[in-house]
Amino acid sequence: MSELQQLKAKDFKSNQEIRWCPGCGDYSIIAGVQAVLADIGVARENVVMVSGIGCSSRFPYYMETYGFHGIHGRANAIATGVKVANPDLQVWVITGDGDGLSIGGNHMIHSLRRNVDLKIILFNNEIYGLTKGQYSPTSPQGLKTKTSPYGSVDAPFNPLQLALGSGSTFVARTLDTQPKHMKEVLAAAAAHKGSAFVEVWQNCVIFNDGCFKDWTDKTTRDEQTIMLQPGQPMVYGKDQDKGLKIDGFALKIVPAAEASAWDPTVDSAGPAFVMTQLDNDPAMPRPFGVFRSVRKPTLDELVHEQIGTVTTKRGPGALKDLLYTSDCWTVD
Amino acid sequence: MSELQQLKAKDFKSNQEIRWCPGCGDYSIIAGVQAVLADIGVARENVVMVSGIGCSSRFPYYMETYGFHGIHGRANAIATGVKVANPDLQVWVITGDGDGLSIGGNHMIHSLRRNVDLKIILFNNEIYGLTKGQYSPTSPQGLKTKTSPYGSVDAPFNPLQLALGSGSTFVARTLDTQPKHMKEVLAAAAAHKGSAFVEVWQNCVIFNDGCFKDWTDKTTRDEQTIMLQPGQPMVYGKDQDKGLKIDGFALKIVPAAEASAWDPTVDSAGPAFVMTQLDNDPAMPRPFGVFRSVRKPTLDELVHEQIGTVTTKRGPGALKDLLYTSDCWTVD
Amino acid sequence: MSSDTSEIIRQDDVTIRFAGDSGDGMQLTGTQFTDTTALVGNDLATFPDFPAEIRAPAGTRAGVSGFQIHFSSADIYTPGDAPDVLVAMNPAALIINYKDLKPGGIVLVNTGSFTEKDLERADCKTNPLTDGSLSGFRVIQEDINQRTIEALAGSPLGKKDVLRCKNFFTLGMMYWLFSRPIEPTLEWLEEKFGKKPDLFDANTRALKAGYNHGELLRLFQGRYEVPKVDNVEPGTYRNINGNQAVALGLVAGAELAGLKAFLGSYPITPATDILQYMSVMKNHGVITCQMEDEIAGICTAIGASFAGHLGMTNTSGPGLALKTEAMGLAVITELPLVIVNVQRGGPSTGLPTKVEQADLLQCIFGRNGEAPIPVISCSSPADAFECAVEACRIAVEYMTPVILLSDNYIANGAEPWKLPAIEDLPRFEVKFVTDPEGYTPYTRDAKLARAWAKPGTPDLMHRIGGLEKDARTGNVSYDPDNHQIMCETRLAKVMGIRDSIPTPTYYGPDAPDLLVVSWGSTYGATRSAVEALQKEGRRIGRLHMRHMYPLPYGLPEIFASARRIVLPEMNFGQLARLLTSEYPQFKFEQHYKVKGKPFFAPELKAHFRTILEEMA
Amino acid sequence: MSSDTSEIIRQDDVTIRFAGDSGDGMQLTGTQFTDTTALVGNDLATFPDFPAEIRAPAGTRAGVSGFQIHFSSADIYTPGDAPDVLVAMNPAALIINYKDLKPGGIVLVNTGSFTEKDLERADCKTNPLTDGSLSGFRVIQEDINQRTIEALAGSPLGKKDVLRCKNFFTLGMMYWLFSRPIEPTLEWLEEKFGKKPDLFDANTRALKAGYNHGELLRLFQGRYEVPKVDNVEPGTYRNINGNQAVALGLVAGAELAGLKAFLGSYPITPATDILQYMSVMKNHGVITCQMEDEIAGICTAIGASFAGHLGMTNTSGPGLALKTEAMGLAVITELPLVIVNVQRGGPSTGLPTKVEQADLLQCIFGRNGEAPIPVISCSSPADAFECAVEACRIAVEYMTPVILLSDNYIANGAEPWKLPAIEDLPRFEVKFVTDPEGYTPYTRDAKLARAWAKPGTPDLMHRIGGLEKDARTGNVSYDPDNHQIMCETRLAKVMGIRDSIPTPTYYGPDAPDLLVVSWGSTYGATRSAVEALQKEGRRIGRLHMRHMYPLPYGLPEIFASARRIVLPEMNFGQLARLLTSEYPQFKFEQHYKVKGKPFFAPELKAHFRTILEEMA
Ligand SMILES: Cc1ncc(C[n+]2csc(CCOP(=O)(O)OP(=O)(O)O)c2C)c(N)n1
Ligand SMILES: Cc1ncc(C[n+]2csc(CCOP(=O)(O)OP(=O)(O)O)c2C)c(N)n1
Ligand code: SF4
Ligand code: SF4
Ligand SMILES: [Mg+2]
Ligand SMILES: [Mg+2]
Repeated sequence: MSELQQLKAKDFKSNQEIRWCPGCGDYSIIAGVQAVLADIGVARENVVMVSGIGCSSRFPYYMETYGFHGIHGRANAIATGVKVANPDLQVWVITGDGDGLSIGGNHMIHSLRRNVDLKIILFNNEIYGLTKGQYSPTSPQGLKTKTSPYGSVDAPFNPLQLALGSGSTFVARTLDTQPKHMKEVLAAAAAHKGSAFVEVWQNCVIFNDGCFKDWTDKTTRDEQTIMLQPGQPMVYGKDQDKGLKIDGFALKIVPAAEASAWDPTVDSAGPAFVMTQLDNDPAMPRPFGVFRSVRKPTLDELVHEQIGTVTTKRGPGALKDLLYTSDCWTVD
Repeated sequence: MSELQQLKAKDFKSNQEIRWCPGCGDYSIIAGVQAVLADIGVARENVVMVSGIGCSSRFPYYMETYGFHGIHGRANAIATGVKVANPDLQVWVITGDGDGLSIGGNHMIHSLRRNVDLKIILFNNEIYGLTKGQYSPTSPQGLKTKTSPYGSVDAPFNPLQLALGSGSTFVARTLDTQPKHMKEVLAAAAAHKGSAFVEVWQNCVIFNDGCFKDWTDKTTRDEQTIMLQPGQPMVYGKDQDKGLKIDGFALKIVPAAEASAWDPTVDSAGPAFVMTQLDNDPAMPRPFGVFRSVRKPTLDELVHEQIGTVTTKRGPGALKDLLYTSDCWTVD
Repeated sequence: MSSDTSEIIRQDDVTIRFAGDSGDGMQLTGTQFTDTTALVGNDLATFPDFPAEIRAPAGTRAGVSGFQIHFSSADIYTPGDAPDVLVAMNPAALIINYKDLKPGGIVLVNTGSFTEKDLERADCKTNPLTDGSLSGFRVIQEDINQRTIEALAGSPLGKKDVLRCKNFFTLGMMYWLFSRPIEPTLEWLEEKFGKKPDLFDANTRALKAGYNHGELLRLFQGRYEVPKVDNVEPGTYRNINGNQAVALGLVAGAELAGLKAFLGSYPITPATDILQYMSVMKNHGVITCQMEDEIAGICTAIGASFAGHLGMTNTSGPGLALKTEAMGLAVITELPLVIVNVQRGGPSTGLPTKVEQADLLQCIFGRNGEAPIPVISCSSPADAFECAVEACRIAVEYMTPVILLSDNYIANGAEPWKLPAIEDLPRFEVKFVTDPEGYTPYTRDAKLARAWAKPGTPDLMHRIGGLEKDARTGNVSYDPDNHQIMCETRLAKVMGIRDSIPTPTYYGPDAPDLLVVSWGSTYGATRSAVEALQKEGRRIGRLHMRHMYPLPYGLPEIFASARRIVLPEMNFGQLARLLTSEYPQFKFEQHYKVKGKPFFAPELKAHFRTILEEMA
Repeated sequence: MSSDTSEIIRQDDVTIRFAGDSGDGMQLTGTQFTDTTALVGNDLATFPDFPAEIRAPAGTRAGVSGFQIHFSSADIYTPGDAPDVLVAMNPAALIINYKDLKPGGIVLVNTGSFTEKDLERADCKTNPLTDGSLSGFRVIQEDINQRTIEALAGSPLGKKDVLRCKNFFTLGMMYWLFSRPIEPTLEWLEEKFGKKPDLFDANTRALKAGYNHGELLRLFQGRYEVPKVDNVEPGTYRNINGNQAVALGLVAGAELAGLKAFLGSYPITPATDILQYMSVMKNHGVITCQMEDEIAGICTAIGASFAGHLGMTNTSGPGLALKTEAMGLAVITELPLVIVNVQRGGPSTGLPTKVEQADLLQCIFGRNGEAPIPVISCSSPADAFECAVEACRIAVEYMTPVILLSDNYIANGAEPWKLPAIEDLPRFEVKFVTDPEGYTPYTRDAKLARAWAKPGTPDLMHRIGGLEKDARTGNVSYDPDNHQIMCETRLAKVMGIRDSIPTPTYYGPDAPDLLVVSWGSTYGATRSAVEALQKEGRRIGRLHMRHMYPLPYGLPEIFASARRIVLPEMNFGQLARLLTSEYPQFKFEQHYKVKGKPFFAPELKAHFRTILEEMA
């Protein structure tokens, strides 16, 4: 029934009061997800939100869907169980840079390589929010935090590179300050069949305020960022006058007209990985959008396909067959 | 004292009888490591071998060095502790595809991103040997093993891609069947300051015999593999007549004369990552050798540098200063 | 077969140990002997003794693989203590095993593998065949290698393959010696090698030759007959080991609950087989996920239970340790989950291929916060099936994780199992909530089990998780009183399981001098020892525990009847500690063995006898 | 300050609770009041009551932050029970806290934050100031917002920043009310805002204005004086909370062992501060590694110990669960390691910011195999220093991992700590092996501690790890007898620690009617309750446990002297169970509270009195 009526974003709000700090980037992300769910018209009862622990991981409580607030770092594993058990559910993983990349890094990379059909949103605020401000695996080297009073000595992950290195079939990045872009990216993730890894730059106003400001500030962002559009030339700048061109194993800045087109659907993850290298170069714009999107069989499909094949071949098993095998003997 | 005399490979053999199956690829790897250690002239007492659990992880017992046979998957973390505590030690991590990429995947990627100065040898036999033959995170999809009687449904990792995606500063690959190449690669790893990730293709004669035979068979290997040499053109083939050329974000086969040169020392990990994409293409040769080698500050350096800086600035701390601070008051 | 004129020696109870190099096929020989022995109607129990995990160099002591079978014309409960017969295929096998033999026992030695080099590989300074080591045993020396080569003269197989058949030659000899038919093995060979006639032919010839060799050459002083058990309960039987039984029980349990089984796992000795067995059962709708580690194993299982399957996970000690945090999550989310722990020697990696039962207190108390989980322990391979079903029952009836304890000895030991009639199995069908009326996630039934609504059900959307929840609304709650109520309720629910479990049966005289309490795989040796003493007229009784937590009702009454109580355990007295903490009015004496080996009936008997004599 | 004519009310014991929105600066207000109170020579104890981890919307009940201080002219042991004074900066703070007040207590309300909107944010249907909620209390209403604005008239600060100073205005009022000097805070302001004159000026003016306001406006019926404690032990003191004390104790412990401290950690509430404090101590050579998870935290610490440092790791319940497997590794490799567990409410994520002491049995028994680890528990912030040093001592003297238990209440509570003289601290310098003569990794000393040789030492190359090792050679060993010997030795070593620890002191009359046994943070409330009853002449005594495992000698003698024994615990009786299992001859009565809140002295007193009266 509920599938028939057209749901609105607000129908995906639970009755729980949201407990994020005023101004937290998380608000914009939840709004984006609610809007996208309404847009794609999925029934609320078929959506499961699975999270770990962190500010971001409180997300499921605020959603009028099924929800599982797990333990720290284990959201991907729990979600894998949900999805493989019941592939009819649409399963989202909500995680943070600490939850999903620090303690949960292993489940993250394994669920990506297995291509479990999960929509994974990584709230990257480059800090541990919930525990009140320690550096995370995405914090830049040198960041002073409560546990790095003289500056962090850890080199950070680039989440996109890690996802690509894990074999992820869908890799994207967006920002909390750009709701429209975020919705586009989330919609693409929802439409992707397979693991969809979406990094969202999210501002923590309390413990790491402004860490992304070079790329979010209205005054600078157009020159500092580039929004990749599938099949479109890679152009950017306030006047869309600049572009990127493939140059050997690298990219260079060219006038817009000479820009190469961006294709996230090529089988090789090489181009996407080269694209993420821009992050290391202050002279280059930061790319956002869909870096990679290729269709491969998902774990949940393969598991059930195999069950189907074996069952067709051997016939559905009855408990009796399992116990009473050819090795039995009878005593009268 | 022992530093003065020139040690031989056999001086690195402990008195313990080796317990690997006859024909196991592990024998050739331990021989390679012992030879390299003798060559580089490191004192035995300054070498620490840390491993997890697996056939490969028994390695430390057979080495006349300090050794720590850890628990499953945790070798990188234990080794990080050893190295950060005492940077004067040369610390090797010995691990398997199960130990280092399955249960130990998280410590692996984190030690690589932190650039801890560890020499990591991943014995990749695409199987769990010690537990007698289950598929591993590097087993190809479809492989029938004890736990995948109808074929594995898991898509595997490419270990090199994972290492590059983690930000590893040194990434290389070699084979148990090519002792000379292996020694070159291990020597380069030993010389690298920072995390050195070396994947070694290792044949498990019992549970996954011949899984690499297309690339190890004397008859086919020259056409199926390419040995990357830093600064040299990428040529291969029995007659060294073929080569690889950079073509946009990809590589194509060309006559040897047109081959591009290979440079593992560029800052961008993009080229190395593109190079690993050859593994997905049956028409292309498999690359071996050093994919990436760049110098970045190591975690152990940074930790001790910071301790040094703060100590210089504040003066070496005495216990008394720590307790008797300015907040104290005295009652007489 | 050929008619036989050897003297027949009737014996009611025999233990044979087959021992050879890992490559000698001793496990197969043992299994064939077992299957045939089952068919002739003996009771039996077997236990393989694998070498340590890694294959050792051929011929070395570390490479010895053994298989012990105990069979009898009466009911038996262990794979036997000191063997009557040792088959030793090489010097290493001989050296490692001969000391276990019964005085006067038979040693059959394959002299074909006693060259200088063989002795050296086995690290023998002198030849045990000639240095007096074997005095006191009846040694039968035979060049089995040579006999096999002779028997297979003309076979198209190469020499190496011919020699591979020596285990069937040996099996033939043993069949003759113990008056077993060779036909079942012939059938098996046909099935196995039907499509490889050369191999079929060679092994068949080796088997028959061995049999005839026994008969013709009079190597043995006579031939044994172990009559079948005559009062066997009628029914259908099959040999089963503990891991198989657990796998079957879990799948049966899920089916009896009306659910699909989902196993989230990670390989670890000696628990891996359960995953292996279950991964074959795809046509039963069983989902197995081999995950990246034990944490992911249990977490996928929790996710699957949330989605409405019956989540399960299996492991051994170190893996259980890793699951600790997630077990707490299963407790607080009150989802059904079966956690199988096949114990091995610890601490840490310890002795991975050996037996121990030192994880009991970890299972009961090893979690942060007040996180009660029921614990069940199985006592033998056949019992493991029932225990697994029981674990599933408790999990779904009480919406709780359940730990099922097994150990390496049960896991790899085998015995005949009387199959239950499918229709006799208990049913405990789950009814998912579908009606939104009055639903909250913590609506409870009479057993205090919370309501289970699964994703996909309209209008029952809800959120659960690791933070404490309000008892009424199910929302996150930091309320102090609510927390205490929830903790008390979770405990009361688990304690309530006592209403659904029986008091264990006491076997023995009223008011015994000595009561022996056993649990897990100490069952067999304890029962044998106690029954033997009972036959001697001793006032000794026994009690075997299946439900370890919560403890069943009725125990104090039983304990009170005994003058002394002793607990044999393969740990430093963990059950003794638990019972003391619950029933401090009784004195529980611990008797431990932490050697990676099971208790043997004679050593227990001796110990109990000493106690009884002290009391006399 | 201005001369003062108010009536002076002498009171020996006062508890104040400051409560406001998270943004109102109540923690700072409380800390300033505390520091000044320490300087005037009262004994004191404090406890902050943070809101749940995430910042809640301003003005809501979930956003209320509290700070309680208890100060006295006599020795005190808890941050107080029912407050005498409540400072409530907004409706939410009032609503949440007023019920805890003592009957007749003072409520100081900032009416400036009681607009309609404020009431709505706090979810108040009616105004608690007018709806009768506060009858029975002495309510003082003051528009502190307005008073602050007035006081700061002319300040260059914006209105928002001006209003930020209202906590200093409030602090001034409280200083007046309790006759404290404002100078220490003025000094602090100077230090803190010396370089920001506007802020310094504003806060100084607010503070003084508040003080004068108290005096001039006679809002209060009189002014209190809490005389200083006159028999304070001479010495140097400082206020310290439990996490600080642990951090200091660990660093001191490493130094006393002659080693460098290495902390491998992962943030988790309420243990994170220890990592934070230690990460500042770089110039003491302390290495802190914030790792990717708890497992890596402990594993780096194990690696560091192998390399010759003193490895340490700190966490809370869920993190401890994750360290379980690696703790077993530390046991079998016999390396020194200190594991700090700051307990919080469980199970699972539970109540992360609340107190509980339900990890005791997990710490003692929660590992696979026989894996004994000594467990020490600290009783108060000041005690935590000594306990941390003691943990280091045991770790290096016995070559063993040690668990140090703290809890959220100790971690965040603060009290004055009499600093030890550095030269009085115990020294337990480690001597590394350097002589290869006769060395094996399992050479043991009289305490059964194994020889510690560190990498880098010539000719002592050796291998250790998780597999069982031969007691003599240190090589991997599957030998059954060796395993039992090693298990027994590891246990005997840990049990041997009893030779180095004292029997806890019994305080009370001989042969008491009631003996109260406390552990951990139940110390303060128990002591207060028992002493109060003793003053009433009751035959009640108490015993506080620091060493939880192994248990010290001498306990049965003490237990035997009492008619009844009761154990207040913030769990379902874990120590009671442990003691019962060790000393079944005594009856240990549990008295539990599992509400995420500490015991209060009055509730314990009431409970003990009931027992005593039952017995009369
Ligand atoms: C096992 C365990 N370890 C540690 C913690 C403490 N903890 C909770 S959230 C968190 C980090 C959260 O960071 P992130 O995932 O980036 O989320 P954010 O709060 O920034 O959204 C930590 C360390 C925990 N709850 N459980
Ligand atoms: C916590 C834990 N889980 C599982 C195991 C069992 N186990 C031991 S080694 C191993 C896999 C080894 O595979 P790999 O690392 O590839 O080593 P290989 O034997 O192939 O050299 C497993 C699953 C264990 N010892 N500990
Ligand atoms: S602490 Fe940071 S991430 Fe957490 S809710 Fe507040 S602003 Fe958001
Ligand atoms: S099982 Fe395989 S990997 Fe292990 S020792 Fe044997 S051949 Fe080597
Ligand atoms: Mg974060
Ligand atoms: Mg492997």
